[in-house]
Parts: sequence; structure tokens; C-alpha cells
Amino acid sequence: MELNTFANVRVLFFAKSRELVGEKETVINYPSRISTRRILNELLERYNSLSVISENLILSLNEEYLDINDDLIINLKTGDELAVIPPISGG
Amino acid sequence: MELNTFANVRVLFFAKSRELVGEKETVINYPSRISTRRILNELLERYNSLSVISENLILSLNEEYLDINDDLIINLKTGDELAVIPPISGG
Amino acid sequence: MDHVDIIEDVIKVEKLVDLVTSPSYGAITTFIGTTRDNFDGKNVTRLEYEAYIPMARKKMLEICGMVREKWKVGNIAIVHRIGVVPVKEASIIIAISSAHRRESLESVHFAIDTLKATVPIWKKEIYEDGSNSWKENTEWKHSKING
Amino acid sequence: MDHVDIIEDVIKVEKLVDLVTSPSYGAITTFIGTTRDNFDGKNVTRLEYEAYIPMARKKMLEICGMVREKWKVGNIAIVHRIGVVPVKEASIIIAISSAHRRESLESVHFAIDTLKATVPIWKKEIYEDGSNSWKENTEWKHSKING
Repeated sequence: MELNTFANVRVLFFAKSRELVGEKETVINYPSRISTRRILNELLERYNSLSVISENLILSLNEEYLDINDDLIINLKTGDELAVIPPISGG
Repeated sequence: MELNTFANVRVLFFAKSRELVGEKETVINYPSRISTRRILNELLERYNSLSVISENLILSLNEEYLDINDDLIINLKTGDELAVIPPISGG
Repeated sequence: MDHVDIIEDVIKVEKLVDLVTSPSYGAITTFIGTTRDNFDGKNVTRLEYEAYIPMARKKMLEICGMVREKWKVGNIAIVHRIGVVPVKEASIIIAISSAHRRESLESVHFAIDTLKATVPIWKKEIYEDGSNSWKENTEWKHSKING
Repeated sequence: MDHVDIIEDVIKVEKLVDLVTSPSYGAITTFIGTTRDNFDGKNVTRLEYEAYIPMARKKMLEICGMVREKWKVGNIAIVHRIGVVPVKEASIIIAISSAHRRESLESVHFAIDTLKATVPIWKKEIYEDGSNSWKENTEWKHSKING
């Protein structure tokens, strides 16, 4: 039997994504097993304003980049930290 | 008719050549037309102490390196500045 | 020593050079990125930087590790400034010492290239006419697929 | 701007960086050569430098010209210290600014390589036991034939 568990995950927004969303961070309840593509899609549904940069976003989980293109299934637990990462421009 | 003219040339010594010769500069009377190899040979005769680094010396004339290996004939005139250049080590 | 930092103040090159200087290392290379007053013909008034600070520090330390895998270097200091960075002032300074010069020269080049591709920091250009634009490092496009 | 100098004082990196900084150039690379405390296992107390000053300046200006032929750079500053240079202090600082980073990084590397091959400056290492040795840049051997 597989339990359909969920996790409360902190989601951070930076740079242009922060400006579009209008907040720095939020908490979202996600299934514990979820694909990176689905996380991004749900964020885009929740925050329509993000659509203008949807092609250029990637995510990080607990300070490591997630490869959106691989569309891998990841495990989330409460207390995890996701971040929405628009194209970087440091230096 | 070719005149056998001479030039009084200032000769500078640097670094190890200065230490070996025991002076910073001198004035030497050279033929106006002379090969670079002969200049060097005459310096080595005049300053025997230079022999220990004779294989590693080059010359400059008026702040330009002279190619000893080419053994070219150069024109000297009074007031010219020759320098004895041991291997450089700046930086 | 690996020193990485993200600060809101002016970065002093002398301070970073002092940090990496050592009697054992005869070569120090520094790279300084400063705010230019123009971009594509537009007048830039200032830049505003923001960072995902803990992840940026982590990625900067990873760059130190990569440098040490590739070159024999002495000390590494990488400091990025965030907040407003006026024209002519430094947003990034990298300083690396090594016994001989090649290592410090090559590793500083590698470190700034890699920083631009991997460290989550963002820059907004503010133009004279009041408009602004979030920038995108070209290095990012190439590295994105590999996460 | 091409600034070359040979001085008997401490060289300040901040001063050279200020010299080459400009609102038009977003990248500054510096190379600093400092006195190491050891060579081949011997303890070095200090270095003594001497220069054929007018020719050295001329050759340093030639390096500026070569850099500008190869890269689009902004300002160039090359300062060599002569006389006694104690351990940890700088004998040479090169700073080059450019609009983008590649030019300043590559041209500083080229400038220090070329300086070591062409500029008539000499270094004597003084060891702890009182002995000393005039050094020879490996770059010199390769470039000697071409004058």
C-alpha cells in the first residue's frame, strides 16, 4: 500500500520571479513524491504572472539545482526549501 | 676612400656584470663600424671577470637589444649608449 | 584558506589581496568586476544585486574546491557585493595566490567564468530614463541543462 | 591610458586599480608578484632588484602597445619596484581594465609573461645564510635569440 503523503515546503522567489509574484517566499503543500516538471507547472498555475519567464526558470531544492529537463521524480519532506531561479547574472 | 673613424661610447653594466666589473659604467673608444661579436669580445678581454658569464650576456644599443647571434655590423657614434645585459629576472 | 563572502558594503581590493598574501606564494591574481555606465547605448545609473545567500555561498565554496582540484593554489578569496552598486564600484572581487604565476592567473579566469555560470546572484540594471532590466549571463544558458 | 613606472617604494594595488578604473570598463584584472620566503629549500630574506630604468620603461611601454594590438582594453598600468623588496611585498603589479572580462584576464597574463622575457630588470635573492644569487627568468632563454 502506498501512502499518499504530503510535505509543507518553503518556496523562495528571487529577482524577476520575486517581482512578478510579489512576494519573497511562501509555503506550499506538495505531494512527497513529485516530478520537477509538475512542481514548476503548479507554480505557473498558481502565479500566472510567472508565465512571461516560464521558459527560463529552473528550481533548486535545499540549495542544489534541479534539472528541469530531466523531469525527475523527487522526494519532498516538510521543511525542505525550494527556490525559483530565474537566469542568473552575478559577477 | 674609407675613413677609419672612431666613436666614444658609454658602456653600462648591470646586475652580475656590474658586480664582476666593479663599475656601473665606463666610456670606450670603438671603431664606428664594428660587429656585435667584436664588441663583446673586446669587453671580455678588457674585463676578464666577465668570462664566467660570457655565454649569457647580450648587449643593447641605445635601449634596443642587439642580436649577438646574428653577429651583425653596427654603426656607432659618439654619445651612443651600449649596455651589457646579463640574463634578466624582473617580474 | 578559502574565503567566500556576500556583503552589502564596498569591497576593498587591498583587503582581499592581504587575505591571500602569504610568504609561500609569489603570485596573486585578482579579478574585479565593476559597474559600467552603459549597456547597448543606454546610460546605466546603477546596478542592484540580490543573492540566494546561503546557496550562493555554497556554490562559491564549490568553485574553491574545483579550483583546488585543477590547480595548486595557495589562498582563495571570493567576495560578491549585493544591494546597490554605483558606477565604477566593484560587484565582485576574486583573489587567488599561488607559488608561481600560471596557477593564479588561470584559476582566477576559471573562477569568474564558473561564478557567472553557477552562483545564484541576480543583477538589475537601472537606466537613466528610469527603466530597468534583469540581466542574464550568457554562461548560464550553457550550463543550465546540466543543473 | 598607458601608465608605466619603476619606483623604489611600496606599490599599492588599490592605487593601480584606481588608475585603470573607468565608468566604461567593467573588468579589471591585476597581477601581483611578491617576494617568497623560499627558493629550492633555501630561506630567502629579501630580494634586491635593479633596472636599466630608461630601457625598462621603454620595453614596458612596448608591452602596452603589444597588448593593444592583441586586445581591446581600456587602461593599462605596469609598475615595477626596485631596490630591496622584503618577503610578502610586491615587486610588480600589472592592472588592465576592459569592457568585458576576457580581454583584461588574457592581456594581464600576456603582459607578465612578456615582461619577464623582455624588460631589463634584475633580481638578486639574498638567503638567510648570507649567500645570494642573481636569478634568470626561464622566459629570457627562449626570447634571447630574437633580441
